[in-house]
Amino acid sequence: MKTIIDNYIRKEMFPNIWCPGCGNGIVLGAIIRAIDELKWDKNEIVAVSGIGCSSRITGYVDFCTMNTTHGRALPFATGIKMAKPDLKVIVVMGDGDCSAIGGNHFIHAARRNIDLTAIIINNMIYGMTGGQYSPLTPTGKFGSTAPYGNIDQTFDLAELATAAGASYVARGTVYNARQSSSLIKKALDKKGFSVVEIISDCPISYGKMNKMKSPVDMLKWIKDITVSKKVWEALSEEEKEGKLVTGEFVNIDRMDYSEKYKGIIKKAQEMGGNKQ
Amino acid sequence: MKERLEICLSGSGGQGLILAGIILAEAAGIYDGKEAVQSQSYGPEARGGASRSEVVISNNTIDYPKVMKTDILLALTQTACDKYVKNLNEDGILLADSTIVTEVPNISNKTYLFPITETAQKKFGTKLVTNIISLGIIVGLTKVVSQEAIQKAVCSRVPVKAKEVNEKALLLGFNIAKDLRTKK
Amino acid sequence: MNNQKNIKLLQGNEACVEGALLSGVKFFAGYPITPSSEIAEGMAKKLPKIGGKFIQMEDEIASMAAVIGASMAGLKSLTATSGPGMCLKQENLGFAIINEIPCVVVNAQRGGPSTGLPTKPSQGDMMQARWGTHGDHPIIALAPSTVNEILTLTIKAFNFSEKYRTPVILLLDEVIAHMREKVEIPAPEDIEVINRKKPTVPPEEYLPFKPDEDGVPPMANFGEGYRYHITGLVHNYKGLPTSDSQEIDAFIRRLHNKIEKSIKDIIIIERYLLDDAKIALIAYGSVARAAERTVKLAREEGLKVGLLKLLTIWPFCSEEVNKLAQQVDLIIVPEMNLGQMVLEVERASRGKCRVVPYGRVDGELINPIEILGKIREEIKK
Amino acid sequence: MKQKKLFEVYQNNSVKISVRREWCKSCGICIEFCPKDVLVPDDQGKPIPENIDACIKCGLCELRCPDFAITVGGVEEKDE
Repeated sequence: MKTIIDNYIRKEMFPNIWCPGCGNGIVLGAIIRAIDELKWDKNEIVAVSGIGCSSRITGYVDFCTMNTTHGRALPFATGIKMAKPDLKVIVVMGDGDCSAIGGNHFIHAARRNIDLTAIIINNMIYGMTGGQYSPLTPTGKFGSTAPYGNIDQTFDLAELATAAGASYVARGTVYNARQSSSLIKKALDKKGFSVVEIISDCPISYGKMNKMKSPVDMLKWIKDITVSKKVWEALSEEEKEGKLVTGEFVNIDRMDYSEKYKGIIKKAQEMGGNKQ
Repeated sequence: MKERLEICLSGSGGQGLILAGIILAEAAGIYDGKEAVQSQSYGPEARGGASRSEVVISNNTIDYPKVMKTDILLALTQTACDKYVKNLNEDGILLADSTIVTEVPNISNKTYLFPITETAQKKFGTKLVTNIISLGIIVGLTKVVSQEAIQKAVCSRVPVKAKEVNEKALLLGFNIAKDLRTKK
Repeated sequence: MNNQKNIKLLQGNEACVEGALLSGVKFFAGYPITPSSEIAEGMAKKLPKIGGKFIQMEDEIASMAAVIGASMAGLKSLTATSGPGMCLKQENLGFAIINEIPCVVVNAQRGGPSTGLPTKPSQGDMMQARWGTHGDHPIIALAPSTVNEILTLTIKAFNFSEKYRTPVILLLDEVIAHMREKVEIPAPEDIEVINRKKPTVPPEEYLPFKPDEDGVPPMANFGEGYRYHITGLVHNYKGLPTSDSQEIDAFIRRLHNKIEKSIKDIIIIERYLLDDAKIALIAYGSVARAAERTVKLAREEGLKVGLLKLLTIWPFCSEEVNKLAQQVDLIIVPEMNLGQMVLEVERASRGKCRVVPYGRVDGELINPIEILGKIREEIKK
Repeated sequence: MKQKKLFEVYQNNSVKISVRREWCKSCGICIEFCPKDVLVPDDQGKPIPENIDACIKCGLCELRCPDFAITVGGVEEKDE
């Protein structure tokens, strides 16, 4: 017996280290299925991650993989993509990784429109370090460093990416794994900076502190708090409170960074001078 | 000429002293075939702060790259003059811009005063060539580098558009030097 | 044209650019900072002319990351900064060390701590170069003292980095970074350029962190058919995280040993009038040039003073210093800090002679006269 | 060398469901969200397709399994 997944993973690394019911594995499956549909050559794929539970993803896939430092996956990936623009570079980040320590890199990667796909697994908490609140922890929810409830306002990652200039922006959930996989597929296929945020569950850190005892409870909660774009548009401002909209938000064609840099090379060489 | 000559071009940021230093070092090092080092000391501000460009010229390999005791000092501001004249060699040469430097301490027979900035403005309609006129005067007075070398260096370091005016400014400097020498 | 020498008046930072280009650099990522910005400017201008890539990143952390990424994808990569930026690069520098990713990092030293003295020189980062990133790790750091040496040591830095699969720090200071001197730019055919060892086995047999006899594993670039994992976690031969204490121990020791066993190749020093010396100066960078003049001045007074000039500062030339300590009565260590290299000299001397620091931290280059004064003062003691 | 069988295979005439018990962490997601209640937990909480005849091959169990421990269909392969 063999599944599609088996063609893309490093089997010796399984079972994975994630907690029972952790959404990271669901997202990993969604990514692999998207790649399989695109029929990409494994030798041309580079997966880059930062630090955190979700960043362990790179250890599990049989591509060229790089598990880098906390928050810095995007600049590492930028270097790889600049060096070899033909490589297909996927960046997987957690919510803290991407929006806190790596927040600056995130907006600048979007601004440059470098041809990377950023997949953010948003479980709204720092899972690996024990449930501290992140910039994406909903206001009022609890974390080990928010024992009286979180007073911070959260980022809307999709709007942030949109404002910063990403070419493709979408949001899915681990509950709607099939939709997430197709959003990821479109993002991977998109030239330019593409972003897919996947709302995910952390039953151990987030769930326990916020009265959701099991992975099943968490998935039900995710189902409850997310709505499609169509439904969202019909909601009043009050009804929108505490809800997250899913679907595709941006899908535009804009010249990516490597393509623009080709123009620089052409210009520099035409100007001649010190060729060395 | 001494084995090692130390030149200090001082004034404030924006007067083109660093470029003047580079041109002098290039004249000595590349076109006269000597050894030369140019360095600078400047503050954080791009314009207006105290600025000092140093050039060491020698027939041999240069070890210490900075000025130890100044042989030739150009002072384009009063502050620079006050500050750096203290480090001038006993037989060192001082060239000060008399438009700006009004108080010159210890005037000797090696002190030269000339309204360089004013002349630049009058003759060329711009203060920008003050540095090149100054170089012309220094070379004319001291022969620290050959006239051919400094001409080549000026041409190689200024923008093509500004070549002609800078060449003229340099020649003017040479002539000013001649006058200054005859006056002494 | 070949027999005609290509001599130019170059700024130190410009010479670094020329050296990097001669070494085959194809990628630069950086962030503006005084006094190193001219390196970024030179790279921005010249790299695209040869089909290379330049990128100005959002910060120093990102610059270091991008350089490592580009090197993994096969390009020789460079970044340049100064003290505050160097602080920010440290974490990713450690990542390059543990993953044995070649790259060159220039630190044009300025006064510190913090913003310190942006336009003035210092040698305050010598210990940071050695111990800046956390963990027990080796490092190679080179310190030129002339503009010409900046060019030649930049080439060396790339070569060491490729040969030993390690980041190499090129430690400049504001004086030499900004100073202009005559430089003879060698013809490409006249310089030795070393490139990283590639695997000779097929991808299915490749173990990315299994060393050859020299302690250095062959390196496959991303996108060449060798799929493997890179991680900042301590890893096994396959590149996968390990918690096996034997594997961990062997790995960390190998990182050190690959540098240690090649110390003869890596350490570059110059001895100046040391053969009959009774007093030795040990210096590097722009201070070494002051010290050289001091030696001449002292010799004129009949004092038997010599200079040991270090071009490689890490690994430290302990053996050479130990031998010197047995020969001379006194070693003076002039440096633009309040005692960093002198600690290494004391350690290496093992009490065989008197070791005296001479520090200056006012943002000005130490001058030969003051070192001579220090010698006179110490002789009287 | 005798290889350990990775999957436990359950099948009827129209569908085959395989469970990789060693990778399953008993999270219960596949069981809870199966639209046809095909799966029931065993004593360790791992899924057994007891009502396999009700399976409509929607594949949601497979898509939502974080551990790649359950598959509907799959490719036959000799060496494992």
